[in-house]
Amino acid sequence: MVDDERPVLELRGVTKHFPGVLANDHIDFDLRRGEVHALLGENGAGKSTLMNILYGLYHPDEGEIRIKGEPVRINSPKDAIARGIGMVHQHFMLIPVMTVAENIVLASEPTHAGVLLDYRAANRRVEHLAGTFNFAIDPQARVENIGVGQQQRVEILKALYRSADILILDEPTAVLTPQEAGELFEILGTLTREGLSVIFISHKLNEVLEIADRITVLRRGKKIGTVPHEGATEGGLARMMVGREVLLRVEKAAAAPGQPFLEVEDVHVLDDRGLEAVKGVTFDVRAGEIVGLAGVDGNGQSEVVEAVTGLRRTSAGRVRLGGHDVTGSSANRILDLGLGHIPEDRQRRGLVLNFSLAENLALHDFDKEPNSRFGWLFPRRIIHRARGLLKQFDVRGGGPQTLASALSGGNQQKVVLAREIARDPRVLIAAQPTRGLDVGAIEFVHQRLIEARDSGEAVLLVSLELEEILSLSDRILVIYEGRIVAEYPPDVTEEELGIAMTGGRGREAA
Amino acid sequence: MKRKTWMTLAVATIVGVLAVAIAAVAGIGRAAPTKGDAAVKVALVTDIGGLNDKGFNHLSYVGLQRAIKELKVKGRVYITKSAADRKPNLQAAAQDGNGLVIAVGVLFEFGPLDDVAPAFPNTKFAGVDVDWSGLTSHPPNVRGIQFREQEAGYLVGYIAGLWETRHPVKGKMVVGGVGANKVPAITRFLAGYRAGAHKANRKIKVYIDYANDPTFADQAKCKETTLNQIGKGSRVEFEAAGACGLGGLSAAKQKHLWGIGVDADQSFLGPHILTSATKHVDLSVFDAIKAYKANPTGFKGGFNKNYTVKNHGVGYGKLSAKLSKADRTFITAKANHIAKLIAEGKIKIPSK
Amino acid sequence: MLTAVIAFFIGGLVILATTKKNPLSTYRAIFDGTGLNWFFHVGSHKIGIPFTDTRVWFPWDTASRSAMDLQQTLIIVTPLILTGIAVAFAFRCGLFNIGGNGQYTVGAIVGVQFGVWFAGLPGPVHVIIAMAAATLAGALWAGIAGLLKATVGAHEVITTIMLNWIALWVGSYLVGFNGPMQDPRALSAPVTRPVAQSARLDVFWGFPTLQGLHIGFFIALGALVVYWLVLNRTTLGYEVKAVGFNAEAARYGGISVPRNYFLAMAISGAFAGLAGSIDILGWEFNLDLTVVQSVQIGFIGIAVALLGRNNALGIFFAALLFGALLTGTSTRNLDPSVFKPELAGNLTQIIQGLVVLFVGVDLLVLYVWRALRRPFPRRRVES
Amino acid sequence: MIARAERLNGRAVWTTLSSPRSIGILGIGLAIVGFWLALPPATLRTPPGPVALGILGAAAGIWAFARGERRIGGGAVVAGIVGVGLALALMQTQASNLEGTFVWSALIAATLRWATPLTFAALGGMFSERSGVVNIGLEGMMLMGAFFGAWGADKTGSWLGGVAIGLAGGAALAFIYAIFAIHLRADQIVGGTAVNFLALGITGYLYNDIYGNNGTPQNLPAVPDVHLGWLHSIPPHGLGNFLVNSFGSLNLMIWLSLALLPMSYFALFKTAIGLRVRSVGEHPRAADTVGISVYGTRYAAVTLSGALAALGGVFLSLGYVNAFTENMTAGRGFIALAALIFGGWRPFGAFAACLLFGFSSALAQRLPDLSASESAAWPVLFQALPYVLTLIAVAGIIGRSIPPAADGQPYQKQ
Repeated sequence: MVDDERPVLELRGVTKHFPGVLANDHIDFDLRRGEVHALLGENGAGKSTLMNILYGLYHPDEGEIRIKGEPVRINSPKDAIARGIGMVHQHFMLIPVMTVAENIVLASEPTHAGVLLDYRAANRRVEHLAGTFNFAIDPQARVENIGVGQQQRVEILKALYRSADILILDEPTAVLTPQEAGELFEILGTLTREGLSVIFISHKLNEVLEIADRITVLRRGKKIGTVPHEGATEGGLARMMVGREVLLRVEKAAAAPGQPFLEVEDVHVLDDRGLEAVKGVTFDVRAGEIVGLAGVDGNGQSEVVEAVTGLRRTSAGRVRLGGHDVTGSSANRILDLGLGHIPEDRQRRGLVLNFSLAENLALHDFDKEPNSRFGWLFPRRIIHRARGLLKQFDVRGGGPQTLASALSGGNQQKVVLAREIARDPRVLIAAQPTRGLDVGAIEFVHQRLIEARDSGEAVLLVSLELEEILSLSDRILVIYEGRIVAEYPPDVTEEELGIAMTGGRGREAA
Repeated sequence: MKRKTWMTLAVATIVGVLAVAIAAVAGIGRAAPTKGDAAVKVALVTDIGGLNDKGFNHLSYVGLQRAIKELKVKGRVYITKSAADRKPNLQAAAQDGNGLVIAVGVLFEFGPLDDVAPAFPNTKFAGVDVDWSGLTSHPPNVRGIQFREQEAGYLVGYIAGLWETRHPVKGKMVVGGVGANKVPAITRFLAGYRAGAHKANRKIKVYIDYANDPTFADQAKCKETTLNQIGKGSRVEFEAAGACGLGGLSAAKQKHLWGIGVDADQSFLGPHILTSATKHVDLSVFDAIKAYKANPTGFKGGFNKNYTVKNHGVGYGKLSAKLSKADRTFITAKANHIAKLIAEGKIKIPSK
Repeated sequence: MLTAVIAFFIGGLVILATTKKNPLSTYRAIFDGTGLNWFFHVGSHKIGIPFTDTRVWFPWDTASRSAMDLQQTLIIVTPLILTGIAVAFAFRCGLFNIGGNGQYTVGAIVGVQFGVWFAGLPGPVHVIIAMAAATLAGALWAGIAGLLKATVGAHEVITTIMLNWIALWVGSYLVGFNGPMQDPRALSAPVTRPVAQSARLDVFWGFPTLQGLHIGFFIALGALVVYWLVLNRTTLGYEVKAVGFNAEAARYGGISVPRNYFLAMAISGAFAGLAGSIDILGWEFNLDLTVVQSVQIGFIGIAVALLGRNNALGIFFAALLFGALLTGTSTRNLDPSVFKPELAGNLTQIIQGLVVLFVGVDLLVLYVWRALRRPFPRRRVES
Repeated sequence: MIARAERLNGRAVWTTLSSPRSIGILGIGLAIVGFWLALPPATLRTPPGPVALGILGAAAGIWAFARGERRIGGGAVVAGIVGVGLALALMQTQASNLEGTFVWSALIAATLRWATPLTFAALGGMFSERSGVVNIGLEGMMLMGAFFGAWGADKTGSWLGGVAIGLAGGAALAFIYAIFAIHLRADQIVGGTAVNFLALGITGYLYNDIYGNNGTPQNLPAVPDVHLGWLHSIPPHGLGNFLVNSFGSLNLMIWLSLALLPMSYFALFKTAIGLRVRSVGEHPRAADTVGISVYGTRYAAVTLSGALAALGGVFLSLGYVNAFTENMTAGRGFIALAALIFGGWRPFGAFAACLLFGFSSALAQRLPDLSASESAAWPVLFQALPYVLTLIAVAGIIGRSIPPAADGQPYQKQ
């Protein structure tokens, strides 16, 4: 909110169709110099599409883009960069095996004689640039060896190196702890004081209220409105975003924990690179409770889940499932002993996209009666069973013989849910069960998880969304750098959790 | 989606085949062999390797061409591309109304001729490199054609030995022979070669190696094997290796040493060809056609026709123009003498 | 698929045009040579000529030249179906089996050896023993590649190619001069002993000694049915497909991925090994060095599987197509005055290449075709 | 790198040298030396020396194995046992045969000759795969180079013309492949296989059409050999002799391949363009978002790979045997691909692998000499040696050799 001169960026009537979807419907948007303008909306509201149009990754079907008043065509990221637009993607566009400096200078490298790369100059320039904005960063470090927060700074430096004056941040806090997010906001403050303009994309109301000067809300591809920071409230924004009143807390009865169904004892696990990602984790999950495992992405929670489900070898420790020692058992045996697992990535792991829904629903049980006998499949029985499950879990968009790839994300997740819950497992592990879903689907999933708990299952919920952890869990564990560093009752504050998630148990919050 | 693709696939194949079929409808009644044509029809069935093998498939083709030109016969070639072609080719050749069918290659002996010849008692067959006595059905309408490659090998080995004896390097005398693969004709050439070289001089060291080239066309392998022998001091290189051997001969050229060609007179390759071990497959094919044309019904089978030094079926080719006059006279005289002895059966030559 | 057929016809036409030959008459000549025109000979001709001592199944002339051509085509189609299945089965598990040649060779070697041994056995028993041994040998040979993939993750494309060469040279040793399998009565040629009469497959169409069509053809058709059943009606097929589509999801579902890699490769090799033995027992009867060293069946099997889209019916038609191309372009069938047979052989290879090339993208071509008819051709967003 | 080297002083060096890893490697070395003693020029004919070294190597291996270096330790044990076994086997053969087979200078020259086509193709494959396109069609591109090289030399009457046209032939095929692999996003393995079929057909077709029954002409202009007679005068005499026999008359294209190695290394790892190529192969979307044309880069890399592979083919037809024959590459493209993987997608690593395969091929042509009898059938088995070695190498090294992250994945622009 600096001055009232002409906006640095204007979008007029931008429209974008995808097959079957109107992703952006005549969107108007403008950005002033030195402001943070938040773009708020649910998953699938069209935020990312709009920004990808701006960055030249998509081409609009209709509409106009003006930069500093001048209409422009942006055909590629190259054009966008030339116009001073920089983008920090939600999934970082960094090459893990290369150094920070290499990543930053890529495509506009300093060279000797136009050919040989001048590594020294590259390092120097990066250092200089980092110094200007007060970033502590080692230009010669490999990206795969630095933390997520640092990686994000590399991304910002990449944009700054290309002299961006408009910076787009796509869901930048998704991978950050509250503290790291705070540091990011400070950086954004510095940048806007330097005269940069920031578009901040998010679906989190609180942080939008904290950082943005103005907020534009999108819903189902349409612009709902732009409101200034002053006077905006969480409730009001949520209504704009979802289009109805939202339940901010899930209704549930008090837990009645029974005996421990899942016991994890001093488990150590190596990651893909052979480094120890889980360094001695001990916990249990009892019948009839939901235990939330909170933590910043990459602190070993995926490895814990994989170890428990038999998808990854443990290097030490024990895992017990319903009293059976399943350490080192195959995934198949663990499933047979009564484990349900909603995996964190449904497309990579949860579903065989080229299989029909019926086949997907039989993924664990195709080799058991009544689906098969002596290795002989009975497709009709599989389809018959699938028909019932699809109805029960309200899966829309296809019947038992539809390919899984034809469904929308939410319905795909329902299929996974149906399969895992219908097995009536003793232990249900739900990893990121609502990632990328819209509010309606989220509510559905949450409801089902609570039902599972109430029917006496032991539920382990792993999530990066603190809100989700807080609203569902009966107990909360915090994992940091491969260790469980804290355990909290469900009434803990986000603040406290955040501190624990950065390992700063005894420290004051920044 | 998937299922649909499969269906389209099936339908499309049928449509595709039918489309061609419709195009072919006009050709339904493919012309049967026209009767009443007085011309003598002969067929040549080659073995795997192609007509451009620069070896005996090619030579047999040359023989056929010559017969077509000089004897005014009608000739057709049936090329064998895979083992599955041998029998059908032979059969088709007979069925197409050819009076004489010449099969080229030892492998026709093991099955094809035994099965096909008795089914066409009125057709005459000849098998180059085929041993009639090896045919279990003893068909009277098949004639075997065999070559004593060892005699040709002996002659060129002898020539190589003579040259080495006259030009030893530091008292060492080394010659080499390279075969493409262990097949009978080649082993006979090389066995004769070794014996011939030793006849010239017992002290000569003879290296025999096989390049193990299944295709008879991978010149790199023969060249490598030849270079290996050259590295061991050999200065005359006999390549009993078809097209593969051309690589070996180019090695000899590159190292300024002697090469000896095979089958055809390969002196056209250049003056580095000391001589060639000739095997006149072309002549044998021509002879057979000539005999058949002279008397189609009287063309006899039931025996092997042997091609030897005596009847000029095998021998040695032109000597290199690069040889000194003294060498040439000396070698010619000696070699002709030995050839005469061989023809008279006075020299026993090993075939393995 | 349609696009593939069109593509290779176009490709062929272009090439033919470059040599100024009339492509249509060339294709027609090739088609005539395949023997498929035999089906148009309805109701004509006489019956019972020298080459048929068996029953006449059709009202058509079973002794004509085209009948023989058709027999030859189907004789080639038989192993092509099997190697096509071999490639396709591995494909279904996400593996690319380029080792059909080696597996075929190993099957042929074992088949001929078992056909030579046990000469006294009753026919069917002997045949089954020889085929089973060859099938097992093919499975083991491919299993090496499967095992390496499953344990250390060695890429099957490279290992199967290496195994092809190793099979070639081991085979050359076995049947070559003075090799352990060379026929002691035929020292002049690198060829094995012929298999016993009891091990030979019956010829049901054509004259038995003149390479008539043997019952191995029905074995191949049966293999197609088995292939379909295994893939669609057994838990093994379910597992294999799951691994092939999404190995990570299969693992998550409790399916052992390495085990399926091994099994899929072994089963794939079994089909190719069976192909080798069927050729030996059906018409070759002995194995010679030139065969060992010039096998192409496994490679063509790749084109068959790809063109057939790994589907049983598709494989059948694709095998028919390539088998027909092979016989159609042989010198005995393709009149040299119409088109040079050598060139036609190479043309077949080009067509194979084009088919494989286009098959890989034909879904995309279909997509483009559809997209052209739609106003907004854009991919779905991944939110 | 430099900084790390500086840190490695005194004690650090010693710790490195006495680590189980180094001892294990030492064990392998000892075993190899033990085996080598049985070969010329040492040609030990009695067991003690090689056996002692072999046992020492195996012992070092056990020591390393017990301290956790399982792979290397195990390797040393195996090397020790195999080395002793082979050495003893060699002692059973005739010394003269042995000396005839292991002429080191000739073996080196032969190794280079076998390795050169592989090196060209492997370098080509490296550029393609570093940009994220798996190139299984190297074989076909080599074949195109071989044919068009020969044809071009025939038409233009100069070997330079042949090289240029051969290069263009391979590049053209690669470009077609690139269209399918990049724009049409076909499966790259399938596409590559198609390219191999296609090349076989095209070259065979043209060869038969143009050269018919006679084959390529005898007087094809050849790429010349480079004669380095002066090597002979390097003292001492034995060394000079050895050098001149090894390197004295190698083909110009062999030297070219050796020159291309460091050039490729610099191009890929020290230049801006190399950085961009690698970034496209690692994370195409990241490269795209900074304005690098992913498709353009991949097209260029794949086309370059075709040109380089074609050089390998040109070497075969013009540099080596001076003729073209159908399918003359005979599987070399696949070996090159294996070498590339074995060499960890790096130029010198791939070259080392090519040398290994070249050496085993050269050896395979010579080993039959060891057999006393010419009629024995088993020497043909040596032909399988390069392939067996490749199989073992690929099986042993894989999983430790990490491909570019996006290798084989078509990139879809948004």
